[in-house]
Amino acid sequence: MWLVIIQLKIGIILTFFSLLFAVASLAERKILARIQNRRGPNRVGPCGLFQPIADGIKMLIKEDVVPRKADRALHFLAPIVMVAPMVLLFGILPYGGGLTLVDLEVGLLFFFAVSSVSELAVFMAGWSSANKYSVFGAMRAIAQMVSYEVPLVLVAITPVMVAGSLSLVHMVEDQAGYAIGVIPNWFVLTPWGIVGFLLLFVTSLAEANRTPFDLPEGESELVAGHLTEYSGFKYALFFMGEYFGIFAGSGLAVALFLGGGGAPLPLLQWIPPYLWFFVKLVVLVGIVIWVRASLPRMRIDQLMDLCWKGLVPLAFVNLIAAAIWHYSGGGWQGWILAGGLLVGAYLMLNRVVLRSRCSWERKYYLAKS
Amino acid sequence: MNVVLFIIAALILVGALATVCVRNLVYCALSLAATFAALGMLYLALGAEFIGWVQILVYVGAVAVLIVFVILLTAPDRMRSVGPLFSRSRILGVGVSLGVFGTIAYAVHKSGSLKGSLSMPAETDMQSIGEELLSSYLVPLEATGVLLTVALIGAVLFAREEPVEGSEESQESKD
Amino acid sequence: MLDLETIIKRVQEAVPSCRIELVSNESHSGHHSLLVDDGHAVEVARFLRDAPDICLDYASNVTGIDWLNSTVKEKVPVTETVEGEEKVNEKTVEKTVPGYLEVVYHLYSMRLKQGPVILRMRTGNRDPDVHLPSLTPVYRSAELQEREVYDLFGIVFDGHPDMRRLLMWEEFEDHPMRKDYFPPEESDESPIDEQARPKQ
Amino acid sequence: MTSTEEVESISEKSERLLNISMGPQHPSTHGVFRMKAVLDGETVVKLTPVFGYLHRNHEKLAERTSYLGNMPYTDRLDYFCSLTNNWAYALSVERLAGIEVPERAEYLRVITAELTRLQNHLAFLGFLLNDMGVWATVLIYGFREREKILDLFESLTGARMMCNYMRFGGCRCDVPDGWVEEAKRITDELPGVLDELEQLLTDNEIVVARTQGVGTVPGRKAINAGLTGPVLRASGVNYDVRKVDSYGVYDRFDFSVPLGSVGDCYDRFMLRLLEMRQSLNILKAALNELPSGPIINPKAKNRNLRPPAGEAYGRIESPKGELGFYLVSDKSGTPYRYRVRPPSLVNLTLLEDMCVGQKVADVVVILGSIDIILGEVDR
Repeated sequence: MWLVIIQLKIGIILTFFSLLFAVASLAERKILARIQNRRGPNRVGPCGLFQPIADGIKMLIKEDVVPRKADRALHFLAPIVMVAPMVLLFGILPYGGGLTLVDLEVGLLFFFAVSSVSELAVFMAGWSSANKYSVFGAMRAIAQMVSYEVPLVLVAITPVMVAGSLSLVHMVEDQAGYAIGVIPNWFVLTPWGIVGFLLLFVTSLAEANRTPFDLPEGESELVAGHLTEYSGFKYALFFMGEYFGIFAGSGLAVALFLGGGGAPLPLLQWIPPYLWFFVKLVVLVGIVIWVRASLPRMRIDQLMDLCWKGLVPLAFVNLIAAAIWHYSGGGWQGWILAGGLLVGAYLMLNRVVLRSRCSWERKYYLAKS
Repeated sequence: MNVVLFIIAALILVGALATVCVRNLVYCALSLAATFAALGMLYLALGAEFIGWVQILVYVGAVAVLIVFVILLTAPDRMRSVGPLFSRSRILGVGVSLGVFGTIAYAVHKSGSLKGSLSMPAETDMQSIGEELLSSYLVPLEATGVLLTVALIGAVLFAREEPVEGSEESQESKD
Repeated sequence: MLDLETIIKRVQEAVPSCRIELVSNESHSGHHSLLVDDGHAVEVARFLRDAPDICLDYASNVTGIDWLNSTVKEKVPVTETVEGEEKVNEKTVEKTVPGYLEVVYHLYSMRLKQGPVILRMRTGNRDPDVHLPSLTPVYRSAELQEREVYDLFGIVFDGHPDMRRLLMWEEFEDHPMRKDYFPPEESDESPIDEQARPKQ
Repeated sequence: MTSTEEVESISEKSERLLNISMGPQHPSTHGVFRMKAVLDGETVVKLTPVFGYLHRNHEKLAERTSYLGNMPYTDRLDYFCSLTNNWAYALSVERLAGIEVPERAEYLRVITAELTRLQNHLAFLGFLLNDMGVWATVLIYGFREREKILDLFESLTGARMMCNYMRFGGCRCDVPDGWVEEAKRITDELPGVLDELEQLLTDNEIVVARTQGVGTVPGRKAINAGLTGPVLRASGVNYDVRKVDSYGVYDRFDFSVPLGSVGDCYDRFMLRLLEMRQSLNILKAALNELPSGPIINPKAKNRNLRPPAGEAYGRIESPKGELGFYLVSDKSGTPYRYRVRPPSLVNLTLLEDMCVGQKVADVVVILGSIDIILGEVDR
């Protein structure tokens, strides 16, 4: 019986995320198209709704090209190593309402341990392709992922410190309830929470290689980075792995800062928590797509500057701010102290990072003759 | 339970052997990562959840990735070596590892901890690990922190081989 | 803007040993040009660029022209004695003018907003590799255009920092913009075939 | 231009250098352009441009074709700006043969050339931002406006891109009914679009970070290297052939030449935005003042044109820079020598200087900011 329930839960979760992958790949193209003032896919099925199916069939029957000089074994293994850990991550997300699969005591640790394996997959893909662009992309990807893991972990530690546990379920429970009867107790509604949430969002964009941090596969410089030599189903697997990474990252943000499955208003508590969880997750995924349509790509040195000179110090300050908030009792003193600290740190870091940049103001002359 | 342990042990052994013997540098690094992962599994199988995941996070996620990165940076051409799968000095490698293994085995055997049955470790949770770290192991923890900071600063100093001012000057003179 | 005669005078003052002459152009454009001997072309160009009142700091266009050997019919006055009377008759004589290659530089002044002053250099003949001095050390803008002239006309520019073909591939042998160039037969192998062929 | 010293230092470090070939099938080389780059990590150590993948010996073709027959070939040079190519060629032939152009035709030439400049710069903005990785968002907004201008071209000349519109001594056909009103409507709408683009792009933090201080060219060097057009003016050199030569009827319009101060990619990008405003000024005046009269000089001979022997060089300010045609006539029906002075090719002279010391990602942005078209580079 226990096994059946577990199987059922796994089935539901996997189905949901696979469906979400299909929908998101369509939605991404549709949203991108709408933002770009065009129509997007609209040929297959009503309004192009069956496009993912057509894409899937295409990917499956496409020829699998492996370059002659490629390392076949690693070239084959890389997409699997990419997808497998991402699927594992779905296991510990606290959907709430009985859908939570496992409540690991060290859930957060599990999350980072497993997701860090995908770096090896990127390396395997890049190196085995025997293509300079691929190696280059892999190098960028690893440098970027290793660097951004530092602020990511630092930010994720903040709610751990406040909730006093590494378990994601415990963290969601800590955010339950409402202040003054209406405002949810989500961490994002505290000064350190909002900073932490934004930091987490930015760093998980970088971890998932999404715009504006999509340097490893920046198509204008590196053709497609580590994916250059991938086609057909292997490419689809990579694609899926990346989407799953976005879902898992968004899920983590929901669990850590957006109150997991908690309803935003007490009135809406009759809706099951997992639905809330998924709604929040989908909203975050939508924002990720929106960002992709509107921001240019950063350069590698700027990316590293942002990480080591901006995000890491800010994450440390955020840690201190959370401690101050925690010990000041979380009232208006907390807002002033923690908020003031964070704003001051932000302004100072902004100046330090800005210092190395060129001036913003430019003068242009209009010559009459 | 024993079957799982044996599978993990086999994984560790094969991974470790491959790490030493295989000639292709990248394969070595990846087998090392596999060994680390299997080691992590061993901890998990023994009930040490925290240490198991930390092992995977630190060794697979950081150390192995760093090794791989260094390989990418330093030897882009030598990575793809042609020739036999196993290196010519495999006998030496086997000899060295046998020597090391023998020494450790002798030390363990002599320490006497293998005698008698193994007592299952006490149930550890995060709470107690945290409390221990911040109470009885506070000094070692702080010392480790200082050590890591020093290492970080050292690494930064090494990386800043060329002074930044100089490169800016040379860029200006180029114009 | 200084007229060409003044410029010639100034150039001859500055670079005394150089030969420079005016080549007139009868078309409606009235673009007359200066023919410089190749021994002093670089000095002349440098003078034209640096003299403050001439200041031709910008070489707009660099190109070659291929002049084939031509027969020119000239009317030569011949004094003939016909029936005791001396009569000056005009007689047509066919004369062969040897062909040559020519490089033309259109120089402008960006600072003074003047121009163009057209500079020409000529080779003595139409041999496969004829040499002319490169003006790239004076005008960087000639770098790619001189390479193009070398590629298409076969004029080797001495002193050019990077004298390679620009548009045709390295293995190409002829110079297609010469007037006597004819494309090889279609049966000839294209470079792609050559590359595809396994190497012996 | 690599000195031996540099070569030595390169070979010393060659252990960690990476040779990569960008192009000719690279997604952002704007055609079949190729760059052989030597990288030290992410930094460019050496960069050699390779030309000629689109070479079709346009000049040789032209020397075997009649003067008029060449006009459609000029469309294919810079296939984004066929009308300015037409004009430059027509201008050279008119100088060579001494042909006068009626006033209305001059106005039509100005109008079509400025529309061409607008649509070229709109597309340029899109491509540049694409090179920075904006996934075509700006490109498609640029193309939306460009389509309107191409519609105008279509109704005027019958073709959207290969217009083949100008003739020696005038233009091929007169404007259809309502065309001027339509053009006025489009030029009245454009400032709003430009405001929007400016708002979104010029202050965007990543755009600023990616373009400021990247690929800087000082003015003196730009002059010496023969850079022209917006690339030159971004370096602060006041040189616009429209003002200097005032060919056509440009001296009748009140417009100014925007000048940058630093000469980096940001200035080049901003200059295009500012130039579009000036083009709109010209267009507005030209459309309002469009005189009536013939559109082609009735005395001008187009077919079987045999200009007197001699040579002529005519140049105009095309959207990419100074486009010149050098013609030598030997009194026959085909030009004896026909040469295109391509702004795209000459503007690439400094490519290596701009790129060395920058990151790989900057190479793409620098190339994008020069705005080349391979049809013109390789001819």
